[in-house]
Amino acid sequence: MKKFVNDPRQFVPEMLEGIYLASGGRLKYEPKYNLIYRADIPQDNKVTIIQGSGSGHEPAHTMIVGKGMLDAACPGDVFAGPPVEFVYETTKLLSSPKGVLHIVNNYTGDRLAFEQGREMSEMDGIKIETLLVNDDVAVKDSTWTVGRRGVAGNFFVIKAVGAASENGADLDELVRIGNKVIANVRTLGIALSSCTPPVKGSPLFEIADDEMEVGIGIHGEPGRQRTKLVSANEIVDIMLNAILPDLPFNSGDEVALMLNGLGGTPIGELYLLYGITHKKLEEKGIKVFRSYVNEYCTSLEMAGASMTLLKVDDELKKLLNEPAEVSIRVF
Amino acid sequence: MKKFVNDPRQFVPEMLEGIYLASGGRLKYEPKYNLIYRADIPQDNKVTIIQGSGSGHEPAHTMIVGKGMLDAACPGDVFAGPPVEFVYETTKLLSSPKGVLHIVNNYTGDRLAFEQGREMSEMDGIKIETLLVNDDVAVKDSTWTVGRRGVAGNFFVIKAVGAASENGADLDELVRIGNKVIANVRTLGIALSSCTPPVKGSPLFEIADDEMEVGIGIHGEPGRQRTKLVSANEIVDIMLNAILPDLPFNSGDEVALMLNGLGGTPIGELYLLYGITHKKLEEKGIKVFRSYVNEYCTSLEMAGASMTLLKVDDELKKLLNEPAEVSIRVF
Amino acid sequence: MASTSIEGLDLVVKTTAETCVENTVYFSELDAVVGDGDFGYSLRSGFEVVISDFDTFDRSSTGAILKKVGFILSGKVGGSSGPIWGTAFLRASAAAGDKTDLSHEDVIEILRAAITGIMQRGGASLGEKTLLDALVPAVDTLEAELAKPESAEDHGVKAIQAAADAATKAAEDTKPMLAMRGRAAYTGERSIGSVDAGATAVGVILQAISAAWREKYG
Amino acid sequence: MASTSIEGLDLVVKTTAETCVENTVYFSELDAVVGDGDFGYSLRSGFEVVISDFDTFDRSSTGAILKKVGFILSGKVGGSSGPIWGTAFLRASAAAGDKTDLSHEDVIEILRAAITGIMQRGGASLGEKTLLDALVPAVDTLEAELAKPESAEDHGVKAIQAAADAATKAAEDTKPMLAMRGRAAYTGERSIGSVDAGATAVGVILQAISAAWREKYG
Ligand SMILES: Nc1ncnc2c1ncn2[C@@H]1O[C@H](COP(=O)(O)OP(=O)(O)O)[C@@H](O)[C@H]1O
Ligand SMILES: Nc1ncnc2c1ncn2[C@@H]1O[C@H](COP(=O)(O)OP(=O)(O)O)[C@@H](O)[C@H]1O
Ligand SMILES: [Mg+2]
Ligand SMILES: [Mg+2]
Ligand SMILES: [Mg+2]
Ligand SMILES: [Mg+2]
Repeated sequence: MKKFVNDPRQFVPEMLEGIYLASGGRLKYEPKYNLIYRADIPQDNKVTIIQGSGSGHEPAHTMIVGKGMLDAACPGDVFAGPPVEFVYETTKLLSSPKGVLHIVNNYTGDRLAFEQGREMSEMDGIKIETLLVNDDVAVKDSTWTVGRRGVAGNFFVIKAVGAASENGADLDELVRIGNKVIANVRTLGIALSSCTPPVKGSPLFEIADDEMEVGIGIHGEPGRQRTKLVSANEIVDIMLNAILPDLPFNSGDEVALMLNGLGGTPIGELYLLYGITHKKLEEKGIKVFRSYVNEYCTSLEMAGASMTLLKVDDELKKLLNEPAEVSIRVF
Repeated sequence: MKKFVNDPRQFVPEMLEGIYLASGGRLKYEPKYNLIYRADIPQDNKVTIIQGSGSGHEPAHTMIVGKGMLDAACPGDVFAGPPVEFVYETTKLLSSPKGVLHIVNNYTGDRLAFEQGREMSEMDGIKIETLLVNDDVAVKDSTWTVGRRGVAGNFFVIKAVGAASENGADLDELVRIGNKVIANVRTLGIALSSCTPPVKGSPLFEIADDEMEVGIGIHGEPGRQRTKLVSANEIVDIMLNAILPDLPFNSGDEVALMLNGLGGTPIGELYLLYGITHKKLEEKGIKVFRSYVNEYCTSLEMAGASMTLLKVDDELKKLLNEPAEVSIRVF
Repeated sequence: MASTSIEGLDLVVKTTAETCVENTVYFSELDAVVGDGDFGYSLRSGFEVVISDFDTFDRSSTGAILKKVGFILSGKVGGSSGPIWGTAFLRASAAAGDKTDLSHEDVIEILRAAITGIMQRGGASLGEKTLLDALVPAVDTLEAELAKPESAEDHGVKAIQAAADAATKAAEDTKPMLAMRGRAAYTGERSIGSVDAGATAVGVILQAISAAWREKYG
Repeated sequence: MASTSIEGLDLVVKTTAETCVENTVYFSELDAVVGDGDFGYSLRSGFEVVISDFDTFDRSSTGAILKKVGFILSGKVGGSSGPIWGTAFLRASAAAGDKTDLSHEDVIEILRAAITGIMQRGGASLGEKTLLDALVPAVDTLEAELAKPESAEDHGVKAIQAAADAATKAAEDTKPMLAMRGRAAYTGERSIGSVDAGATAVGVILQAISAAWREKYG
């Protein structure tokens, strides 16, 4: 295992402490619940926006806590939803009179923890609503008894409701906006390599030197199929062919386009994929309104990339253009 | 080779085209010279700041072109300084009456190209100054006949002179500020894995599963020594023991602290290293003024990290706090 | 097994906890085949606290012990397993109440309450490739075996072994099933051909309980 | 080799270019040992343009041909090699001027001009583990051999072979040297024990030129 790590079981707490220390006072940290939250939260006139999910997807979700984004994140261990206790205690500690919004990626573990945590919090009189993110088009509908997975599209849900909530939107309004994003966002991921959870110490799956996994899950769950590694042009075609008909995205649409790195792929390759995709979309009459090329939702050090398209209208365009501040420093 | 790539020899041009297309009009692109530059440059009342260097270090240098940072980057191929022609044509195209600043990382190839390019440009009457970045403490002084390498500390040089130049500083003032940063910045890198230049198609060097390379160069050049992979705590000690005595950094100093990923290491591990470092510096009475945890200067998909410390005074603190805008979108 | 005492429940809880901790890697590897490989690590986070805090538990009733375990698992275990296993123990606790001795019928009622809790919490039915596919046949077998007159004579040793064997076999039978729940469900057809991690764990745990039970009461 | 004609220079330039393109991977692998592995790829970027544009070159003088090569290498080759090789050809061009036939003395003067250019551009001296450590002994040998009367008879075939052999041997002799220039210099002591990439390339190129020369003039 080629990682910077001390005791692997302390990986998440030590990472969270680093996030806290690097924030220069902008964040607070409650180790008991893996809880990272804005130092200026809760605010009486703002809905509190909380996400849990597993760790190992950084910068999601602990590193996108900040003004205009999440107010708090209480992740579980690497690739495991948080225990119910984290959800309940976080909700209680940060609840606002305007209510609390739980943004949950659609995995059984996350859902169950947030359902139970919500029930317990509501018994304390806290007003709560839940958004279920499920943007992954990877697997065929017929077998999705549990619904689709939530992956990188989660970023756009957070960005939109985060911006709206800074502007004073109430809980119902945030649910409406969040669900509009969820209804219009689609993602497909492709892995070139596996990844190694620190506690496990060995790769989650094996993949040959000339293979790729199409439709990979962000926890290493297998996807649509294992195929030979093909050229970047062909990979973009595979992604677009999976994503475009799914909504569908049509000529005349405007989109936000995200090329997200899964952790081990350098940003140069993401820009290469971006350029190819941008041109192919233009050929199809789909206009890129705003572009996102970086790591947003990773799977530890997995080499690979996901493509996310969000169909935007005037309301979403305005929200995406709003400023936001998170503790990851670029400058 | 596990990469998103078409023809490997087109890797750099295709990446640059993606950067251009993703910029939403903020950047221009001249494929003949691998040239990415601000759409609003040259400006008569601003010194033009240019860097060349090799590709494969993204986001350095092409992705940090923007207001308050670089005005232009004309990189060579992966890990190769640009041909003289790129330097000369870029300088000519973007020269301003206030002059041109070349920021050169101290490698023979980069230096020779910029020296010759400067000579040629000066014959055209362009006013030029050069900064030589050399922050890497990896190798023992006695063997540095060519001086130290320029690595991630380059970011701070660009940030400081970029901010000053937006505020109207003239060429001499930028040289003074840049050299102050260079005099106060120190870096050490550690690699856990090798990396594969697209055209080469195979890893630059071999490294065993339980080994690390201390003092790695950002082009895979060997460093101080090859040792067994140790814990994150011990790695931070190795880095601090190399960096602190070199300037030296002393109790009472204030620093900007950067934990930079080399490409394949996920940001969660960087924050883990950051937290450990922050606490150890505090114990030594060294105060972190501002923290930077992300990828700033990579070596393709190499797993590893570098630590950079910049000793700051009031002038540098002010410049680091100035805003900047680059085309890599986070929000 | 004329009645299940606090002592017997202690044995069951401790054996369950120790078996889960010992099989951390094995359970995770099972989960890694088509799931995400966290199953064993998640269980360990809770059950190692059960072990370390065991001597401080309120032992005034069977319900009190089960409640404490349910709280720990809900609090410490992430992933699907926290809510599922936590709910199972909490429902079992409610069914056990303040009883200190349990009849055969009590034991079955408690186990059925746990199963109902799992089904309500996770929404799964039989045949969807979850731990229910091992747990339900095991409890069915236990009920049938305990109803036999001879089970009164051997403290339930044979009945528990039969239940464990039923779980082991049923876990094996999850192989051809299509996963419909949890992260494994996303693999669709590819989940066919490997056993469910949760069902296998139930078999392993019951075999360990059976061995410990025979050791003590056989 | 009584005089070196345009035709002879064409042969030298073409052979140099083709040898560099053919050895792209080999030269890069040599550079990867203690350098950064780009040497062969960098040279290829320039020399493949030399090959493709060769027929369009101004052939009115030896200086014109060398100038064109120098421009292409300066324009297209990145890394240290672009300025070094570009400067070498440009200085050679200046020394050759508008001559169309070159005496032995001219050839040596041109090569010495190239060497001086490399030294001025890159600041290296002999013994610092660079291509100079192969190029200088080769030119020394060539000068000595061409001075012998018999060299007039075989068109310099033997002299060129001797120069190539001197380069090959000298390249091998860079092994124990400590690299003081280029990226390899950063490896300090670890650069000892492997040959310099640039010096080895000079040997390989001169051997190829010698073979081509013998083929044509031998
Ligand atoms: N909805 C459910 N109901 C009952 N059991 C489930 C459900 N989902 C998953 N399981 C069981 O949990 C096991 C996986 O647990 P775990 O790895 O903790 O969950 P996750 O899928 O969140 O990673 C599966 O092997 C299965 O037996
Ligand atoms: N300053 C110098 N003067 C002469 N030759 C040099 C110098 N630096 C490097 N070289 C030669 O160039 C070769 C490496 O070229 P290249 O890989 O293009 O340079 P870089 O070190 O920039 O990657 C070395 O093997 C050496 O022979
Ligand atoms: Mg999980
Ligand atoms: Mg180089
Ligand atoms: Mg799992
Ligand atoms: Mg090199």
